Amino acid sequence: MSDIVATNQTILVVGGGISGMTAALEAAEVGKQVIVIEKTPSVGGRVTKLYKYFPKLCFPTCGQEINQRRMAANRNITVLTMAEVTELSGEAGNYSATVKISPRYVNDNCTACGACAEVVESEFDDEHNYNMSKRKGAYLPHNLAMPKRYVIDPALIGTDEATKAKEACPFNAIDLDMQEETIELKAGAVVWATGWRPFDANKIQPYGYDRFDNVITSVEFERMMDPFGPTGGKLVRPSDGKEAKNVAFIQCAGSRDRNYLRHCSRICCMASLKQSTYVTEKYGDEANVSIYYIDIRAIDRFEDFYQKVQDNENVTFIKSKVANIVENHENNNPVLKGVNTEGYHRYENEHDLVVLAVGMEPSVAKDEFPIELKLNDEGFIENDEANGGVFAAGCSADALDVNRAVQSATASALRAIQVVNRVAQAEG
Amino acid sequence: MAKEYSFYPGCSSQEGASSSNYLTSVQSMCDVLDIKLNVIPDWNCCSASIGYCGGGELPRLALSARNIALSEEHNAGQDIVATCAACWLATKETQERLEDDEGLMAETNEALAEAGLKLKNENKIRHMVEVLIEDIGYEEMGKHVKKPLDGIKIAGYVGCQTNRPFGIEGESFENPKYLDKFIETMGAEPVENYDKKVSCCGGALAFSEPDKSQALIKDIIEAAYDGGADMIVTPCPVCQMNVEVYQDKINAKYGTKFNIPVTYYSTLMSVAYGKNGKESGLNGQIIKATKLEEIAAK
Amino acid sequence: MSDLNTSMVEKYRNNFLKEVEAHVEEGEWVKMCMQCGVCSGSCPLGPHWEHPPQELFMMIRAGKREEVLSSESMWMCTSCYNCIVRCPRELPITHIMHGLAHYATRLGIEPKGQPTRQFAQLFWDNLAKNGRVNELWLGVNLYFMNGLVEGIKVAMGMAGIGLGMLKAGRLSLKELVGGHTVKDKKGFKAMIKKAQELEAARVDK
Amino acid sequence: MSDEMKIGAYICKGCGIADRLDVGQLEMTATRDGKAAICKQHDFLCSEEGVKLIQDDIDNEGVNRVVIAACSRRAKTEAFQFENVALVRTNLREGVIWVRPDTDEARETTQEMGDDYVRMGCAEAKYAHPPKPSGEQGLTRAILIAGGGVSGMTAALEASKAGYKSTIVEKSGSLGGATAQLFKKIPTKAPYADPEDTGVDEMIAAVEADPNITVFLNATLTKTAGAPGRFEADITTESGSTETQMFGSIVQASGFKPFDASVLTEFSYGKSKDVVTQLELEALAKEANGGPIKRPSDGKEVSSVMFIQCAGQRSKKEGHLEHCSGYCCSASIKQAMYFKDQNPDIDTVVLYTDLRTPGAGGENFYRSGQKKGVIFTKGVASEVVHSQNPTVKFKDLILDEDTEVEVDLVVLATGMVPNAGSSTREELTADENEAKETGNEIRIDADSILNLDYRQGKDVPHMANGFADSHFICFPYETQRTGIYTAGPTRRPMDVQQAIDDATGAAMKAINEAENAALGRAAHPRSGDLSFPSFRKEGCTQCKRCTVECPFGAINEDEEGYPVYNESRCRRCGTCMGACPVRVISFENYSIDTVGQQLKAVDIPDEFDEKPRILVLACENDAYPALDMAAQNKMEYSAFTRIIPVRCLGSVSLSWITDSMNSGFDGVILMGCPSGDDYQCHFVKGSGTAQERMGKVGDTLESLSLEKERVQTYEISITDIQKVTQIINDMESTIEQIGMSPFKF
Repeated sequence: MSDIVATNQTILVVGGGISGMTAALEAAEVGKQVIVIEKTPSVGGRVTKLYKYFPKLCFPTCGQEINQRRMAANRNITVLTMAEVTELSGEAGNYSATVKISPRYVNDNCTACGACAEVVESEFDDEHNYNMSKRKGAYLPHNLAMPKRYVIDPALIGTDEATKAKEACPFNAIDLDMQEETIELKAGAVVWATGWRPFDANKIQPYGYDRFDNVITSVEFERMMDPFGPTGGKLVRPSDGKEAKNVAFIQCAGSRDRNYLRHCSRICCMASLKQSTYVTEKYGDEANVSIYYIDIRAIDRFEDFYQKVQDNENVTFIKSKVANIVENHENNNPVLKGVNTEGYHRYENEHDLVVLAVGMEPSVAKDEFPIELKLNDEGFIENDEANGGVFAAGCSADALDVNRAVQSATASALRAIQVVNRVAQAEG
Repeated sequence: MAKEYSFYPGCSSQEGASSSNYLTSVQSMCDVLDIKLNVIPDWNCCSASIGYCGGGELPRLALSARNIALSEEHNAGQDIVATCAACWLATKETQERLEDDEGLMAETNEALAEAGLKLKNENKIRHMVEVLIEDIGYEEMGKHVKKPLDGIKIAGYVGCQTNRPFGIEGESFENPKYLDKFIETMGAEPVENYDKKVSCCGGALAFSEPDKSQALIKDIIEAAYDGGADMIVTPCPVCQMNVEVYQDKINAKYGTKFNIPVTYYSTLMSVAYGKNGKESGLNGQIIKATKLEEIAAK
Repeated sequence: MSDLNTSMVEKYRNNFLKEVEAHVEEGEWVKMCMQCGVCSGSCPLGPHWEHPPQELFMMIRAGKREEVLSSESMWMCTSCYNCIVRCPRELPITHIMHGLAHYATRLGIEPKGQPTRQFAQLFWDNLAKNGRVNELWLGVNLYFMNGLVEGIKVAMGMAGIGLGMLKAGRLSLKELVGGHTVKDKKGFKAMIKKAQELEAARVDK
Repeated sequence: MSDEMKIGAYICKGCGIADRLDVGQLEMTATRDGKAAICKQHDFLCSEEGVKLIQDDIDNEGVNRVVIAACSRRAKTEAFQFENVALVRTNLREGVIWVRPDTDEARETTQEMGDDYVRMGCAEAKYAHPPKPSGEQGLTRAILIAGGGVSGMTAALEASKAGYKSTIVEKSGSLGGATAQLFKKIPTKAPYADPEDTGVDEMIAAVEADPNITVFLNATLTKTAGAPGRFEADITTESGSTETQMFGSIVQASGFKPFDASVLTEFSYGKSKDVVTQLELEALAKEANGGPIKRPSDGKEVSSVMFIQCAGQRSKKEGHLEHCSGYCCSASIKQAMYFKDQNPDIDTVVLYTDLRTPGAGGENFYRSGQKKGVIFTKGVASEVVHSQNPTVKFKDLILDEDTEVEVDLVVLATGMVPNAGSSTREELTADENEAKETGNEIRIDADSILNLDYRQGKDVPHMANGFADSHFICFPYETQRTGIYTAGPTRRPMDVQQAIDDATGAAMKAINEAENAALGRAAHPRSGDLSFPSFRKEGCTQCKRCTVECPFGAINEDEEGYPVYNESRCRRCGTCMGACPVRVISFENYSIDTVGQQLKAVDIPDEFDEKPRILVLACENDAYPALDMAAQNKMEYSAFTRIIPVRCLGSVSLSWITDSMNSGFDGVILMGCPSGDDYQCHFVKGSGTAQERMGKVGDTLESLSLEKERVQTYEISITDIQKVTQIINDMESTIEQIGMSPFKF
């Protein structure tokens, strides 16, 4: 890794999700040197875990394929995976970053032939499926992973299996002695694109995510649709594998709530509308979807999509924040209690499965940034001069949908370019 | 050295009052745990959550303010501890409200001045359960167990006001676990996933709206039976009374055959700590806690 | 209509929300409700509320003064605090319900025969007398609040419970005479009186 | 390329290839059938050593056509990058050994697959040329900005900060656009509690002081010709004088038009002066300037006001807008604050059905409005009755009752109508293309913004609800006109702050395109591609199919009706190539021959060998990756399959289908992206166009007396990993049923 060249005309992109990738590509394609720091073993971030995008219902991997092709073809971009910025200091035009790189135990020789995985038996929770399924200890994070290189789970190190994996590799790609590395990088500007994480549904106690099998989160539900996901593309409920036809979506699960996230996470209404189509598509007339909401926030052309879902007789909208969920002990059905406030109707509705439309919180907690940044109360980075040459992209800047995140990232690329162009000019 | 607290017993724990047996067991428990309770001299009623018809905001705040002021005067520097949920809640709420509102604080002090008191509002207001968890700790609580409550299955009924809106630090409003941990620590078995753990028993409305409240109480008892409970344990005097005393009425009305003892956590602890039935307040049971009596008699 | 009520109607004419903000405990929170209904769904006596909290808030905003203040709904509050902890907007709903009930009482337009209203008043009167609650008298008064005949019936119905409590030492006939009291009754009463005066000066003007 | 063609074929033995295939045999195939001048094997071709082996041959042996017979073209792309050669990837790993069982009986057919792919690779190499820029591209870094509102000014200022010059062409007499009409704007910074100054004056001052920015006021674009890197714009001012300037790229920030509220007769708009739109209220607020706002009818200070949200929006009624303008909820909160901040006793009610204030700032602002005493009522207004004071009749949805309220002033939250110029809605069907030629097309008549001198219309094509948006979630700036990026409310309804962010991004895209066009590099999605289409004029029949079907309007026509390719307007999809009936259009490394010769290179066994051949033409963006991923998951498919990736299904020439039939293929499968309203084709309508064309294949098959089942077209998404293998295997069964093709020689 010592061969990475970084100067104060380099743009450091922290986070390799769709926002980071976009910012990196825009800058690199106009000739800027870009280094992308990605925490996980592959780029793509949250969108790789989405099955479809709203409102087009197209597939995120489709755009990822294009972006990854652009990245692979661009020599101005260096991607460091399993890497984190631990320290960042300096000012616009002159930053230095300390980057910690965790060992992947697999080097560039890897051809992704899969020979290592064939000999490894141990299984671990699969992060790509929000731990709903298992993956092997030698694994490719997902079908479209970039870099297309296997990873050896650190838990395997020191075991016989690790040795077996190493021996199985014909290309000497497995290096069990790989160590954590810390490197220093210079940069002129930083694009902060660490994105979001789903709000911890365990905290929403009235809904019993921690107590009831058939209460799941929207991000988990999304994984179920993937034919390569934890249920092989089946919409079934966790308690007994029964088809989930009567599905409730609870909006603002963790959002717009002083107990959890005060902000509106923007995407959840549309995500549930989208996911309602998963149910109606799978089960047709047998589908029975209820969406419990406070306000349906389907702005601009998303409204068209909302109208379309509203027109479906099998989807019901209930203006209500569900008060709490109890479980019917006999069939493990979640029972939702509350009041439809449009005209005051009390309900106790039983469903096969409940999907919590969990909110979006910044991946990096307020006090965990390696450099002082101007944040709003919600923990998103403000666009403020006080932040010098650090620019937020995507969901580091606000709760955004993919389209707006990419817009934001494109803007942040220009802001970073402005800084490094100034440096270039000053240095002649 | 004994841990000292300024103690606010509250009306229901007075001699001959509805939860006098609670106080008995608390005293036995504290005795074992080396907790010294210094009663606030001349404390008054907090008006619980039902004084609001006749009492306006300020008069009600003045009630608790007087208790806090007396504590500050006589038990200076000591945390105020209450065993009754309503007492704890009303006092703590008063403290918060007065902290947030300078106008109310000034008016309250004006009223207190009539009784020759002044409020500084600086002491912590705590529930006995908090003292046990935070100052004593489960480990220490467990060390003193002489007669583990083997073979008793208990539904930990937390109820409302010990749980909301303040609750116990680190516990959730919907599924607090501390009471179950108490039960376990004393060697008994808690009912897992007790559905009605934090449901309302009707509180004061058990008096004014008996039918509506008894319907709630019925569910609480039923869920305990469903969980296989031999008895119910609670940290709240109102919960204890409501759940225990109306069982006959409920049986008459719903055809149920409820006869489940309802005790306090302190009753369990006192018995487990080797105190006898009387010291543990077992004679205060209307529905006898026979399993505890057997152990206490051993 | 009580004088106080008349004067409040005059003063606020069409703006009940402002009246509530000015005179009801925690009333300034009413405007913050976003009509999610989690309070209404969380109430243990929910089905017995003609107008659940969130609807009362909307009614206040819509100026439905009489309907709100004379409603039995807020007297259904058991003070379980479920609504408060679940409210996404931090509204102290329990207190607002108490506040509305108290304000209605103050104006003299509360539902008079409402049992909880009766009991709550008895409770206050009981504690205000000696500084501590006399459970026996509270019970006796409660049973007889609807008159002697009705009272005897209720008391007979509750006799078993009373007896049980007596036997368990949790009800004392000593309370009939004397009973528990604060020592500084004079100071206590002066304090309450002062608090009432201060509040009246603020609320009733 | 005039240099002598020299093919070097390199066969990788790694990843099990050598275990499963007879590599010696492959080498022989490459040299004997493929005419590779050099053929080498390597154990680990993507290693430094393997790559060096190839590079050495390029440097020392004059190899200029490189065939890498190893893994998929989607694997190890970083390793196999060579300058100045035509590169072909022959897919032995994902394409052969990973989709076939490792059994003795499968060995023969698997080897045949490998041999065929080697032949195909060499054939492709033979006809491919290393792409290089045409030399027609220009380098103009200046950016043309249409519109001098906040979006346009932001684009100019942000570009300037990066060192780029720009020219703003503003139709009106002043900068500032709609924002200049606002009293305040929705807050943009924590705590998002109060309206903020618009900052528009400061922005105008900054623009005026910036030497990188030229401003034309009272000016329009009367003609925009050329292509990215060399746009030529005629800027005509009110006086009639025209100036022509060169630009590298364009930002269209033409904003919005206020919704015409006069259709809202039920709300007495036009009848009552005290029923105003949000924009009209801004004028009243500006006039009041922090003092009491007076109503228009009698100048009375407003003491009560009701905001009716979604007025004429979210509605399918005639003349209404179907979309939600997104910003109006926040705008009403802001405007209610104009009243509340001045006098808290003023009654302000916002009547809404869904309060839409997304994001961190939005919810804070909503709460702040409530805190200030703005009342929010969930309800639907049915009527505003006009008398001395307007009375709003509405249904309160919470209290479930019909009610009414008399107020001093009613504000209608009407939405944004995009100002996106004229549009010709392009239809996908060939029939409608014909209709177009007869002048029967569907037009939105409006003054053009850009007056593009393009074959396919004067402005950027409109998308949903008339906005000049991108259709792609992941690529929000990709309009259907290369090098022209829309920003602000012309693209999507948005507030001031969003427009600022949006315009910054659009400036980035404009800079990116100006720089890349100059280098001859393609824009999205084949970013960086240096190949471009050219045509053999001698063979061209001037049929105009290419100019009509180009999804990006890249191709113009000269006076004689010959196509004029504008290299940097081209996205390199090849739809023109697929459209051309006389096969005269080609790219250096992608042509009728590079594909046609591949399918001809496939060895077709005798009819009685019972080894059918299935040709799959797979879109490289979605279907091919799906096939790859199927292989990655070791999902098997028929050994008789020969797959050729295509840039887009739109580039598929019918001649490839007839050629494959003629050469004895038993079945052909075309895999393209889903088309229709929610199309997923990266080239907009390539797949749709191809499907139309394939509709006519039936006739061809009939004339050859072949069953129509032999050619099938599928819409494949990148996630259809299981489906692709199923389709292939189904074709094998179909062939089993209908029998082998008789065209085997």
